[in-house]
Amino acid sequence: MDAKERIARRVAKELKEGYVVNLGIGLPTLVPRFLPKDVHITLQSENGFLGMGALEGEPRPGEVNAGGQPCGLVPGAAVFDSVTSFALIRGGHVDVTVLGGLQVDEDGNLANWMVPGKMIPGMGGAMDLLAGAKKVIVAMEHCTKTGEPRLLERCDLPLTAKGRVSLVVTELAVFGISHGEFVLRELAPGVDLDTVRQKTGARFLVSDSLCEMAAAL
Amino acid sequence: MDAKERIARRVAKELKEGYVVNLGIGLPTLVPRFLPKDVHITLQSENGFLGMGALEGEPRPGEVNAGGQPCGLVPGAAVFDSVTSFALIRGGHVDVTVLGGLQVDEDGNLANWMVPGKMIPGMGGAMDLLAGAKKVIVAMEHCTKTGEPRLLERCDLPLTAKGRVSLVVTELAVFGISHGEFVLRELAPGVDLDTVRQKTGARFLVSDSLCEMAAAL
Amino acid sequence: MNKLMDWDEVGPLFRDGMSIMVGGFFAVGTPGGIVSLLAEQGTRELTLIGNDTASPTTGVGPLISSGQVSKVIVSHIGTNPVTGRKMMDGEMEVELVPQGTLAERIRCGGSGLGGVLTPTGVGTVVEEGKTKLAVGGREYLLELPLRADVAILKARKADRAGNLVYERAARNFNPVMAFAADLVIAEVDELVDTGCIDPDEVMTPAALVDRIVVSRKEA
Amino acid sequence: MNKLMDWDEVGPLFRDGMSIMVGGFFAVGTPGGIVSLLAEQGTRELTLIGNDTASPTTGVGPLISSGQVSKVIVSHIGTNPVTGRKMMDGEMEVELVPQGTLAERIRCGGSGLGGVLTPTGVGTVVEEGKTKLAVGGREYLLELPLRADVAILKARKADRAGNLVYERAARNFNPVMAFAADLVIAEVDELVDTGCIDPDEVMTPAALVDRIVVSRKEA
Repeated sequence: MDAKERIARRVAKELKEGYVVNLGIGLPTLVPRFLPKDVHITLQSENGFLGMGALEGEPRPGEVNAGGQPCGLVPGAAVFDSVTSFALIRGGHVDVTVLGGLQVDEDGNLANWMVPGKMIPGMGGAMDLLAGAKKVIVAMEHCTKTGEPRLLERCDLPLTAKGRVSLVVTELAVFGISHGEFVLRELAPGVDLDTVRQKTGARFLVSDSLCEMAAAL
Repeated sequence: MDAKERIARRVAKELKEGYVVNLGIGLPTLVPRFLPKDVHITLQSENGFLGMGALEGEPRPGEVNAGGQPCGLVPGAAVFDSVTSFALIRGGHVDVTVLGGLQVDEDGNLANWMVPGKMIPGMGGAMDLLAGAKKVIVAMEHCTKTGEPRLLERCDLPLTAKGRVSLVVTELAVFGISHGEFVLRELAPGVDLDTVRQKTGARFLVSDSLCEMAAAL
Repeated sequence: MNKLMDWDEVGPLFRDGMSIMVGGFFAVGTPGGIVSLLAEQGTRELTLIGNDTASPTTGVGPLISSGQVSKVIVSHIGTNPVTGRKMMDGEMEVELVPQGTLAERIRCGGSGLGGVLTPTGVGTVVEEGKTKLAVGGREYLLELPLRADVAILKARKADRAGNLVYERAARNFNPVMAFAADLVIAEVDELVDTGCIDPDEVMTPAALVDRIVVSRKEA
Repeated sequence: MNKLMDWDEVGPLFRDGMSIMVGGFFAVGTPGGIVSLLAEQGTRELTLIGNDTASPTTGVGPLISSGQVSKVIVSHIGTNPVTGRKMMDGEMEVELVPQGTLAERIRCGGSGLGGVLTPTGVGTVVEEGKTKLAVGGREYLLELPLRADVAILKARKADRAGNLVYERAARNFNPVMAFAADLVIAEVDELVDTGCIDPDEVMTPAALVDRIVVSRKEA
């Protein structure tokens, strides 16, 4: 199981029956394939619909996800304009959003939309999702490609939102965030506390109920 | 021709080909019947549609005007919710609104939504129409039932909006309003200037091009 | 997740003192069955939010006539003399809000916005107690969000998932209210299977609707 | 009032220096025919307002590649490296706006509102230079209206009156832009007679649409 799959499998366990969920581009889009069969969620796509499904057969006009890729619509889907899409997002009608991250800090701040002088893709809908979703989960690899920690005392990249992240899932561990502190809740199989300490750029509490990282399926 | 018909016939001349028009309850609803055959306007109804027409045949579910009376929808009509209805109204997408009035003053203020201690029907959509329509025409009888003037230096009833009225049509005369002054533009047939002076509670300028009050048809 | 209810499940969802948004414009688009049930079970001290108070016997009127309502937030009461009398007598509080402002306030409440700037009501009693801001040389009032404990909607058709379709001017305030309440209940004329409404024709997405009840056929 | 145009009438509606709202999300829902025409006739110094800049060869991308655009106001440029390069080189101004805020700003511009209070962007660079207000214990940014000289929309179907129907996620920013420009032009795949679209299914009312042009069939 590679890092991304481990993360996606763990995030899947956070999604409960009936949830409305918005998944960011990239890693988060892997999550639905690891949902138990008895858990039915509704995927919101910020380009304007609820009820995104897998593409079946030929692509149909206008049936694309927020990354511009062809997708399907499930029975019971509903289409709307961008104003309505973000009324849903900002208004707390999305139960969970799962987003990738560049950095997360102990105050629940997330940076994921630009690297000054290097990469400025724009925030798209991410700032609204962070501001409005009931629960924000960040799903990301624990360190950068060059081994720098992504969990920090203080993000140094420009923020996407302040204080909105409540759960961080990496291939090594699961952290909650509360009252300005990371709380280590789960360790991936075969990963020890020291490894996580070494790869994390902030101090963290260890939960009384620390356990092995759960995985769907 | 009674007072209301005279007023309605005169107002009809203000409505031009292609205009989107919202008519207040009462007298203003008489206006469309006096439109020339070659003038096509679209009636906006604030309860949620464009393209109101006369009732033909049996009433149909949901096809009612803003007064709750059954009406028809013309070919090309469009239905929407209250938010959209008032986006159209407030956003300047209604070319003309014709409203009844209790009092109008020389600053273009209109009072037509309550008489303290006596009648408080509420403003409904009137305040939005006044704020947003491109042109506001007040269509009302020149005096109250007890003979009090309705055109005043200063309204003493609570205002519906400030400085938004640009034309007042009564059974006696037509006044423009500009730069804080009433300007008499037309006199109804058989009505003299002294009569209008006597029944008007504000001084007014007389237009260089004062003429007989026009009437459609 | 079964959203479909029998009528005997509806009553227990309401408690004295609740704030209730009610769709409709002079009773057109008002869920008459739910209003009747509230009148029957006598739920009291309600705050009603909607366009108007219809007439003493239509729309939300019966709840006002029976004294079950302690406050209304509406744009118009002129068609219901009972509302006016109760307001004058101090038996019921009436907050009058311009219709477009009412729509925007509910929209803010349902879409996570902290308020909007509207020109409506500037220079009138509506501006009393409100923040006034100038933008681009024009004055605006800051109008604040409005939410309710429950929204009761009327739709022509629903699928079992809860997607709603309204008919003609019965749409009015229903779609925006679906965003702005903790519990959203739709009374519908017709129930169809999920998948039977084209996604482009849905007017209120299922995700906003918590419970559905099918209107009783008129005898 | 005939709103229907031939393609040779479209070009003269545009002038150098105009601000243009363009419907679409990564080119889905963008009026490709009008964009191509603008590229051909070389109208310059344009300000484009839309969700994104698609790719160098899709959506509004060709106008950026050809240097006809002096400013874009968008939520996302990551899929078009030319946009990023021109921004870095100072050849083109890029104003990045959160997607929901962009929708609300256009909505304000089209519906007579002076601004909205949104929580989006609080505590980020987005708040720079903006008024911050606290409502009910939460901080919001005051975001201001956005309008354009022209809006160019893409619809699946129009009637001759100008009522529009969009298909699936090609709807996106098109309906709100129809409110917010002095001139609104719709490029449509199919034209039907007035009266052939059910009033309940209209997504953009005809009153908002000034001109219609039918998409050229792909060869």
